[in-house]
Amino acid sequence: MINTQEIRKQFPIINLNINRSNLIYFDNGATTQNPQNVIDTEKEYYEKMNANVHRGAHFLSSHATEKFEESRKSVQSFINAKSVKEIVFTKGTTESINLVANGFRSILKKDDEVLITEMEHHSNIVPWQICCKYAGAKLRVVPVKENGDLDMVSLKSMLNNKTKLVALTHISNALGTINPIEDICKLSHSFGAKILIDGAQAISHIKVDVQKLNVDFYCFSSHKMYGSTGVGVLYGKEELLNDLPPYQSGGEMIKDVSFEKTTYADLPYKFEAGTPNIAGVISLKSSIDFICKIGIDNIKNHENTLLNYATLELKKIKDLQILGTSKNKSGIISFNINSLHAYDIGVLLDKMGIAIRTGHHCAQPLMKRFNIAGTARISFAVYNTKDEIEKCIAAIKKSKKMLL
Amino acid sequence: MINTQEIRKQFPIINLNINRSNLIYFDNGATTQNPQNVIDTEKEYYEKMNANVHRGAHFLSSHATEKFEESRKSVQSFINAKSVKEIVFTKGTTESINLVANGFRSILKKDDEVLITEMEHHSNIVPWQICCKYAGAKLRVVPVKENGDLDMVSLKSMLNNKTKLVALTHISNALGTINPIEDICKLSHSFGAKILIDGAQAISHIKVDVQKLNVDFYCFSSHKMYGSTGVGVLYGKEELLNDLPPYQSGGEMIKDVSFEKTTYADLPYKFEAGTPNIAGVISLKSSIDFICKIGIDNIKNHENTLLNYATLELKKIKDLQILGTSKNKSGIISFNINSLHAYDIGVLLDKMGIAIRTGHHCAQPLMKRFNIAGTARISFAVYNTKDEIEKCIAAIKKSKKMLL
Amino acid sequence: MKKSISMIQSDIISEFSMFDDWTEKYEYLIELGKSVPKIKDDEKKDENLIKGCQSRVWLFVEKKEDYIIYTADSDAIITKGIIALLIRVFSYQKAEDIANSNLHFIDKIGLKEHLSITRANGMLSMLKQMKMYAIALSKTQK
Amino acid sequence: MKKSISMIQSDIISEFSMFDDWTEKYEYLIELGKSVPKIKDDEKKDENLIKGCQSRVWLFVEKKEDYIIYTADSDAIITKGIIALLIRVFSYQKAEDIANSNLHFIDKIGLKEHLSITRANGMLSMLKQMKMYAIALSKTQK
Ligand SMILES: Cc1ncc(COP(=O)(O)O)c(C=O)c1O
Ligand SMILES: Cc1ncc(COP(=O)(O)O)c(C=O)c1O
Repeated sequence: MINTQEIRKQFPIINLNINRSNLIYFDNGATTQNPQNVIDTEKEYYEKMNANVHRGAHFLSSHATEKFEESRKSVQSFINAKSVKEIVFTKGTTESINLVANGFRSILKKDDEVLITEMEHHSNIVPWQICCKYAGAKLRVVPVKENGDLDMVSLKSMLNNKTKLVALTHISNALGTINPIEDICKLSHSFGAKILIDGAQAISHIKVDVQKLNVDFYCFSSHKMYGSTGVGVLYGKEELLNDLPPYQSGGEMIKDVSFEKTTYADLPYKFEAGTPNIAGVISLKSSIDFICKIGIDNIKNHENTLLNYATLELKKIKDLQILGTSKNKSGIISFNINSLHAYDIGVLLDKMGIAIRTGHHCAQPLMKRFNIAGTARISFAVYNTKDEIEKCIAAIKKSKKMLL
Repeated sequence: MINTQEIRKQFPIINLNINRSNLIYFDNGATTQNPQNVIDTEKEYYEKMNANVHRGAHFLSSHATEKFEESRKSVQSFINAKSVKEIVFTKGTTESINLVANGFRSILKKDDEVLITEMEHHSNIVPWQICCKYAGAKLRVVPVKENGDLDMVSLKSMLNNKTKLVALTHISNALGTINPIEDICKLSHSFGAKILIDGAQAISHIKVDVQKLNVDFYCFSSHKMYGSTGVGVLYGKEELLNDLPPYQSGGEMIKDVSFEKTTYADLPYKFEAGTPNIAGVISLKSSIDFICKIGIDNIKNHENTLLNYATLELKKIKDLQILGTSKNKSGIISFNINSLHAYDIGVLLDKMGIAIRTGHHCAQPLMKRFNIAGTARISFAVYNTKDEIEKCIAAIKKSKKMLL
Repeated sequence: MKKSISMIQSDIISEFSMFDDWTEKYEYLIELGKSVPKIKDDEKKDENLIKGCQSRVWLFVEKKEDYIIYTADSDAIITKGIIALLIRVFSYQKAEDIANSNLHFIDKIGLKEHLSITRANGMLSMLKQMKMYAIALSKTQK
Repeated sequence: MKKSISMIQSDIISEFSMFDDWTEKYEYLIELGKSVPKIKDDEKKDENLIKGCQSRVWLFVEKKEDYIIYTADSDAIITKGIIALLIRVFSYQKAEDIANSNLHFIDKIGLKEHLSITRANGMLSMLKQMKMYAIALSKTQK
């Protein structure tokens, strides 16, 4: 068990007064809050060691570089990658996916196929649309079942030896569904397809072991794991990253530049052009420390308890439908109340100091699949409590009454 | 005149003890230090308003979005752009240039020409090499004169109606040369060529008025203007940005996504895929406030005084050669002492608590042009003082004695 | 004669000043929203759609003699409530008056957040659109 | 007989403990650097080059009987000084001993920063290269 009260004390924003009550923050799927140790690391960076990395002979620069690379090591061990060379820092999940999709433009041939799913976030759709269009490849979409599970039968039937890449989310940000990644990896690999996982919603909620899952690429964002905005990670198997052409170019990612011929640096620097988000990367280690101190499995259990409790209570509300009822779910609940617009619910909850997300959750195709404009979404993090859920349920009931 | 002592008090790192003396930070060309108001803004963001932008109905998200867009307004007025639509947030100068170079892949035709110069940073070379290779266009390089000035005669003779783009730096990070951008814009435009300026070294040192200069694109980084790492700006004229294809794709930059057809959001969002560096962008306004409170012309004059004084003193050291002696220089001094390796000088200065940069400054072609491996570089910011220069000169003399 | 824009704004402000808490205010807004006549679905054309990330707004403008008449609808009821207020202020006013108006009541009655640049709803765009149309008309009239 | 790696390390540590300040230490390093025999320019081939962002290092390895002999050069004198120390410790040792050695003297004499991952010089790569070569050799010998 975890000590939620102790954990909550570490989050300054949780004790913030919004609209005259304490903030109840249930929009963790969008971004998580940062504990004091992460905030302090950023601050200390600027107060004590701010310097450009990888280039300088002076003390500050060496120190910043060391801290920067320590963070890479920390990410490596957090996701159990084989080598630090497999950890590329980007500005977010979206950029990580774009980096790979851009590289696949020159890897894919005409009539090759890329599989995505109906439950993807726009960030794992549009890059592949552009990539496939460019390469003359075909983008195919694995359907989602009524309960929010991926349709595994369809997936199997759609895989074939033209499939070069399968790109899907570990956990759906709109449904909460946890996809069976290990199985899908095996399946995909059996057809010779590579696999990229959008781990944005998984990384701070369940254990991610890239070697055990045997994924080829894994993408996530620091701001969804109690860390800073503007930092992401691309994990890729070393040999695959080696085969991928460079993405952005400029300082840092080169070995030698001349007007005749430019050669690129080794991994991971080949993909890290320009001055990175140094403060953000360094504080990512503090985020990982925070998570590991509590233990990812403890976080998972805690959020699971919240999920079960909230689901039970929500179901008691008449005319409330939950979208996504997979047996294998993470702490995300999407719902609608009959004809009420999610936005109206969101506005009223906000008035009561409860932050939830409403809308299409950057998953318009999924909304279309379920024939809805959007949903109201509650999503949990380690600092949330049963008490907050109770307040939220009461607030939903009050909103419903006001709106009907 | 400015009150340097007052200004210095605002920079926590300046009073840091490195190697037992106060830090003398002369590596401002690489990155500048942040004043307390910028550090506090970042901290406050995470403590009081952290939320994803542009999407939420709740208070935190609205508040963060407002602050985020205020920052865009602040950048707009700082560089005197016509509209906030012309201000795109990126992760740095390097990404800003890559964004445009990527777009030009589909704009350039075979045999079109792109002009860059011999004094460019790798970030303004490699993206154009890749872009030209891709489009079958020709990359031509304007030479630099012995004193570090751009060879304007050559530039004129190289411009022709095949020239589609001129990409050059406002201020050379290795030489300090300030290029006559307004003239070069006029020239380039008279041939129908567009012009992109790498403003990384200019933005916090001289007044930049994009309308007066009449540049088409202007790129810079927050971390070189007393701001956070991981934030950059791309300014582009509205009609040109409209014509440029989107760069990264995903959340935020779309209008509508379906598997059949995806349409993109309006400027500037079309170019801002994924969750941005929200804290960094918001604190950029504090950096601009800091600069504007002192006044950019006052900063320029102060740095100019330092430049003149340091140049005078350095010239007194026997066998010391200054690289870059243009009449129109910014506060950057590159030098070598006969056969001594710049790295050795850098290491010894560091031991005396003085941070300078040594090496090729990501400008290998320029180093080749002058037939050297690298230089030692001193670069100034508003918090530097004459007293620091005196200490530095003494330290250089001591290093020279030790090494010879 | 129809009241002036600033008079209507004052009316609204004093009406809202009577609410004791946010609940009453929003209940009133919701009621207002329900009272806005619905636009038929087949009239909700794309060219009239003002799109926000969250709620959608359809805006129609017509001119009768010297006056501009706005009609609008939204799929969210609170958005409709605010729309009702905007229409009450602007509809049946002269283009010039709308163009020159200074809209402060939204702020005064504590609904500013709904007009923020968050793109979460279409309200700000709607307001801009209403004004732009009036500005365009007031210019062509001269 | 040549001293063992750990004995040489102890020697160096005690030598350095006599310096009063950084100036003396670096003066000594610079002297050491100057004493390293230069490698002729035409022997500095690319395959022997270990490239850092700042100073370059050329490393040569040969085997004489059971012993490994390192030769190295750099364009920066302080780098050469540290190279001299590394060669003093490793050269004329057995591959196995090098492979199993625990290099702590650099840290103890306060030169750790020169071996950081900053890529600013080629030192760390050089050290890795020296060890890797020895590891490879010690394995093939068995
Ligand atoms: C002239 C110039 N251009 C581009 C850059 C690259 O900027 P960044 O690393 O912030 O992308 C730099 C900074 O090193 C620079 O000095
Ligand atoms: C499943 C999923 N994928 C991708 C993203 C995009 O992440 P980012 O905005 O950090 O690039 C998100 C976050 O909204 C997400 O939930």
